[in-house]
Amino acid sequence: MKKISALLLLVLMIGVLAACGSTEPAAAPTEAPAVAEEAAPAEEAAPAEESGSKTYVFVPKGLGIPYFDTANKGAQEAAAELGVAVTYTGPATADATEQIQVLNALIAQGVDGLSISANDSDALVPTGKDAMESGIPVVSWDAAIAEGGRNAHINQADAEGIGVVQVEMVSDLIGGAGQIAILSATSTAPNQNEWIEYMKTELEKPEYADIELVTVVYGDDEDEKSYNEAIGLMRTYPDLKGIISPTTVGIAAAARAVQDQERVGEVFVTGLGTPNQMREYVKSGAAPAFALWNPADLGYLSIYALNAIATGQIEGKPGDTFEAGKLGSYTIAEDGSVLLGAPTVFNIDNIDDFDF
Amino acid sequence: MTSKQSLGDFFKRWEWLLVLLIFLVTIVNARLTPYFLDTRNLMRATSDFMELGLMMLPMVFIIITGNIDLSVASMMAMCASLMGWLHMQGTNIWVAMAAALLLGLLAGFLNGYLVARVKLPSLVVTLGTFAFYRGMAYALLGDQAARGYPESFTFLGQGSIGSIRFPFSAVLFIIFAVIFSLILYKLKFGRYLYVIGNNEEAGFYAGVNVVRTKLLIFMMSGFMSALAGIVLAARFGSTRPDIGTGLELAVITAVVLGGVSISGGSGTMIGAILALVLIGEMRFGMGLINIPGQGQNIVIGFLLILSILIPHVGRELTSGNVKVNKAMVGKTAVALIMIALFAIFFFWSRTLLIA
Amino acid sequence: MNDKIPVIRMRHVSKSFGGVHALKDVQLDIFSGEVHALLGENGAGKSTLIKVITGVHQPDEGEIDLNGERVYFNNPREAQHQGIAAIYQEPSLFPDLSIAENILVGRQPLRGGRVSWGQMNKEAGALLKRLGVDLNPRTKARNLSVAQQQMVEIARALSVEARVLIMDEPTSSLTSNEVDELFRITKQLRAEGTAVIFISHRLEELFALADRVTTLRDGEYVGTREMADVTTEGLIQMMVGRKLDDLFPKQAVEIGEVVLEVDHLSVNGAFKDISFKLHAGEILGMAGLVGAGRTDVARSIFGVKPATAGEIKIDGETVEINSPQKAMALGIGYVPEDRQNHGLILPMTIGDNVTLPMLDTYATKGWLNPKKEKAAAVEGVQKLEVKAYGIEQKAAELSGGNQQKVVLAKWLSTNPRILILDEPTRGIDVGTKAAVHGLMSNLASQGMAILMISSELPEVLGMSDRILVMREGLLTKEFDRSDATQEKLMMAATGTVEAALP
Amino acid sequence: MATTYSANDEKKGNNLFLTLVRFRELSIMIIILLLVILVSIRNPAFLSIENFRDILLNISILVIVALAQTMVIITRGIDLSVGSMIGLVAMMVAFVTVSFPEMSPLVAVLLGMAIGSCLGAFNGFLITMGGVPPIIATLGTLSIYRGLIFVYSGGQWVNSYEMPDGFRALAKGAPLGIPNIILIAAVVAVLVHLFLNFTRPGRDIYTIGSNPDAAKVAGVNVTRTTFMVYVISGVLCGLAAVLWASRFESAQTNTALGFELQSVAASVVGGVSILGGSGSVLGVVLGAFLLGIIENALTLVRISPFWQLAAQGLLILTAVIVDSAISRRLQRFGGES
Repeated sequence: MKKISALLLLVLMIGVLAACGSTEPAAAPTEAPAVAEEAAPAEEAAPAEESGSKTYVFVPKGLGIPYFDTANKGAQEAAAELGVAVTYTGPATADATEQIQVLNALIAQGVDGLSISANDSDALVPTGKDAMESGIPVVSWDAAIAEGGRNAHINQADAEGIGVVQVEMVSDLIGGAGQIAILSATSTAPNQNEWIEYMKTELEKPEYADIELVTVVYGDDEDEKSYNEAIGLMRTYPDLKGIISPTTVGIAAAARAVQDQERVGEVFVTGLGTPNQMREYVKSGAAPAFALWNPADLGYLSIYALNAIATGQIEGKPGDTFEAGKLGSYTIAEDGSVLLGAPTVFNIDNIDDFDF
Repeated sequence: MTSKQSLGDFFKRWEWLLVLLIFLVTIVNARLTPYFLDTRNLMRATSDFMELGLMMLPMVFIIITGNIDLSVASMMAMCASLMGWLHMQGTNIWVAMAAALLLGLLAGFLNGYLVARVKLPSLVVTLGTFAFYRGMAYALLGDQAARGYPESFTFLGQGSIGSIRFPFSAVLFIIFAVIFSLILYKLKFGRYLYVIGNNEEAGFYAGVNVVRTKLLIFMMSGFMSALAGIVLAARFGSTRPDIGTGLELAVITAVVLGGVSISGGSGTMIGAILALVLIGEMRFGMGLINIPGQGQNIVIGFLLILSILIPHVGRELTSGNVKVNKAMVGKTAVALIMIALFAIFFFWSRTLLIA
Repeated sequence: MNDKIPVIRMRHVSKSFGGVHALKDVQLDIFSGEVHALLGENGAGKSTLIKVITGVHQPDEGEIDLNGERVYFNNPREAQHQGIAAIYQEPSLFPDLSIAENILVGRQPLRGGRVSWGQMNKEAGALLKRLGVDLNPRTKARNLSVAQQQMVEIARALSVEARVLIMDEPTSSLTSNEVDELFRITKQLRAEGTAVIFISHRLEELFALADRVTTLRDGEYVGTREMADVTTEGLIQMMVGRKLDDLFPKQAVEIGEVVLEVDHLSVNGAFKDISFKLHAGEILGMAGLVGAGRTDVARSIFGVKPATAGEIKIDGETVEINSPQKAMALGIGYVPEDRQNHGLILPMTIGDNVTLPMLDTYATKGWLNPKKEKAAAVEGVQKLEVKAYGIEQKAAELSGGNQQKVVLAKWLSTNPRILILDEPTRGIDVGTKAAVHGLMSNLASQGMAILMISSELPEVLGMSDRILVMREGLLTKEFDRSDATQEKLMMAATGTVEAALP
Repeated sequence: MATTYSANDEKKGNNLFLTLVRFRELSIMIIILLLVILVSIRNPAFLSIENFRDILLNISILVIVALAQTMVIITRGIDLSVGSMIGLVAMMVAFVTVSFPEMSPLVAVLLGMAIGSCLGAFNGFLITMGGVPPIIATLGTLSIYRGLIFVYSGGQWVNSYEMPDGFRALAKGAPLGIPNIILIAAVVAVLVHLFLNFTRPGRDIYTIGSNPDAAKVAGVNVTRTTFMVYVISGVLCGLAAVLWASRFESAQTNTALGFELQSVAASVVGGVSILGGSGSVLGVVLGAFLLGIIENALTLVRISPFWQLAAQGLLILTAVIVDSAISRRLQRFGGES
């Protein structure tokens, strides 16, 4: 009797686990592929094993971030045009350690090319080198791998341009005078830090003499933290007129904070964001203007560049020129980077023309 | 009491189960993907887990004594940040490295002092220093990344030995694993750890210096975290204050999966090392078949729970202590129904937006 | 109530743990209005039997009838609902809860669906008053003395209006006044028709209180007798299964030099101005009530809680003992009062326990040497005749007496010159008790100085060369073996005026 | 601890010990007061009503989750999966509200609590029936639930522009003059207080944490109560998740990442013993309030963002040490013989 009931309990437990974990059958690695299917439904089908067709991997900083998902759309578009397969995979969190583990597994599979948005420009150099030594071309996009760790870098816009356009926008919004603050991503984010440097340089120019940058705070690309930081800014600096947030998470959070605090028209938010996220705030006046390049184009271009290198059309040296489908032709610059183009400024007039 | 006994017996077999699992995973991985059994690939994957391994060694000690150290990843970041900061100030890298190790000892000492002398629960203490040490890392480096380490230094993390490219960090891990095993099994210090984990007071009455022992293990933890931070900095060739975020939970997972009882008093070093190998193999294997990190986490989470659940249910079955019990079946049924409802809702509602 | 139908009738009850029989075909009849003693050595199965009655354990076989009706308790709750209450050996209070809530735990009075604290305090206060205990029901249990805790336990048992009240060694940590109080209450309950099951190792208590006695040995039923028909020897024989020759085999030994001298030793809040000398070959008894500060003296000599004032001299030299390590280095051994928490590491093996204090000795160049360790453990265990499968057995699996032998083996392995024994035979069955006494006598004759703390007056009188008596943290009296009597000791311990002496 | 207020209802302050115990919450109050004074000297804006409203807004969710965590800790357990539960429930509820925009926000709340109860039940099941220690069970479900968020959404986020207005107004609306979210947190705090002090199951929670073995022997249904505590934790996390999604107008894969440690910190700072058996609602609310003030103050006194985390860690550590020192002294006063 006891044994029977104990057995019953065991069966129940297994049933429970099976019910709950039907897609992720726990310890049994044999069934692991099932997880792959379920765990990444947005992911494209596994690399085709057709002979001749190349398989590239498009690696974001972290999975589950819309910006990168949009970039992936462009990458997939390019893949379709080129007749290659592009897999989208990356670390669970935007963390260099985990990203390296993912990359090592990809290098081990001997994929035909890697297109990476780096969590840490230096940390990925050894891994990138390793890949290139194994005959796998490496292109970084969005956030660069330092030179030596990649064949080429696809730059969304030159850092200086990004810095300048944001200062211009904020100056316009606040009427050329007053206190502003910057709400950045994590304090270690290389892109943002570079842009902020350029913003500071730009702000030293005489035409911005009346604008005072009071502080730089970090929202860690977390919605809650960014939101609270934005409120903190308004509280700490009652005369604050503008917030620049050069990150898609931060700008939306800041705009919402302005709205919630009923400071629309007193404090203006600008920076880098996606149209879908920002549409409401553009219309409400919390963030009348912001900028961004099209991330899909960025992904699109990176796959074209990667393909050009992988198929031997170019070597990836400065001065090499390649065709990138609908975007036209691009040349690799002196520092090994390719420039996508100037960022688009979105405002009430054009916001409804975009959907990403 | 009898359950403790069979628990002990079980753990004697637990290592064998781990070996079996490792064997199984190896076979499955090798069958699923041709890239798995490739020396070069295995070596590359190995170096990804060495920092984890280095921090795991003292964690085995700490958990055997019934304590826990949540601050390991933070100490790692703080010490690596100090080294990076000093390096950027122009200090010789080896001096900076020594300073980082020293800071690790100090940080561990603070943990140990509060736990052993002030007698605060280790969970509370290290939860506090978890934030504090991580904060110090940010305070040291801010928005900077320390870089430009000399090649002689990056060898610690990137270097390898022999034609099979055996990572130098793995050599380091093996050396320390041997040292820590010897301490645990061949020195009275090691025996004291089990004594403290089982009955601290009786140990004290038998002349065990409980305070010093606890202080030492937390200092070891600080030291090894610093070393792990150095190895990680060397592997990356740069240091940022946010390195290794969340690694403490991975360290604890490996130790518990290795059969070390979270309530202290039992566990082996070899078990923890085998668990590290198992986790490493599984993660690498899943990576090879492109299971994203979140999926891997689910699998490891279940493995962790099952590693305790299955032996427990097995014990209940063999001991015959399970009774025909309406209440028990009822509770199980309630839980089962709730989980089933959840599962149904889970799959139904996600179809709403994801076509 | 019909005396013919027992309140509890147990037949053929068996229970085993992991293949080892704890109870085998045991029977028991308890009638209402009687105090029924349960007797047996440690490990005889008394505690298991009780836990079967209270529903903590479920029997593998056999039947239990309650007032003639078959019952099966899945858990303690069901037994409680049937009016079975128990007071366990170790107080099982909730330190964070108030006395009132401890008493009425799980049955907090409700008013309008919510717990009524006023009602609860009132009910608890009434119960305490009935027991003649002056305690504020709002005090937290954490702040109570052991005896007070025991009283709260009794109040809890009373509060369920128990038909059957089980008391498992309720007196082991009570002073004699408190014991009297307990007996008074017990008799009162008996008069009210409650059936009481009473367990104690102190046979004199059984004679004072019990009506009938049932004896268990090795998990088996031996027999039930009317208390009026048995003698102490008879009971011991039933329990041990043989006749016991001598419970206090004290040999005459020549007393040697002063080994330990304690001079005006004090620990704030525990004891004050304690001075005495301990000679080689001497057994110095220390009597007094629980809480008189005897254990604190021992602990401070051993460095567990170092003295705040005064001196300790060993061989005439002043020493500072601030940790057990230091004490051990000076040749002091201490068998603590609380065997389970301070004496042994229960989940570890016998071998590990025995070798723990002297691990250095079994190491070669700092590396532990398992062979040496094993040899030492085996030797210690054999010398004390510990009954176990081997030194690999876990200490937790041994009976109380054998556990105490392991503790002794552990301390003897350190070759102490001074051995402090704190309640060396508490909760130990008669057979082992005699063995421990024999050992003490032997050690003394080899020149060891022994300080023995005991609450059992016959033991103090039977084993000591000299006897110190403590009361409320002070040394009140010193007796020589020849002129000490139970009455004199008691008076010195309780502070009864000298005039009361005959 | 929790017995204090109620006992005082009966007869006021005639017991030295009770007054001292009350002093225990007073110690947090004093720390808070000192901090408030110091900060408002540096920056008077700190004392504005809006600022305090902000602090309360910020800690509302933390209070709810910390109370759940507290109940678990009182039973000698810990729930490390709270952050992941919030993330998962927030994502699921957000998906449903986006699909059914006309759904009443109240239904969303109930749905969130229902989903949370299932997740909590799984934790409770593993712990009570499976014999898995709480810290391991919830460490496992921390990974599992977090992973399920990704499985569920495929990495998608739910953004503010997708959410219906009614849902967004749930947390922010203030029909009664005070934002709903603060009111809800206050109601939860009062309910938990009543539950813990004036119901038998509530008292059983303390009983179990104070002495689990004795509780079993005393006839308390330990399994059921423990199971219930984890379910309650799930329910409150479900509520917190809906409020989170409403307040931050988004559900992301990393929503409430690391919140488990914050909730434990709030409980511990609020005087809940990690060893079980004691802790009060007032203490935890004050603990969360202290954490909220610290975070707010560090920004207001313009401490460099790079030093903020370190300062926060140091303050938490100090609060814990001071609190333990005080409570230890109290125990000595309490009359240990």
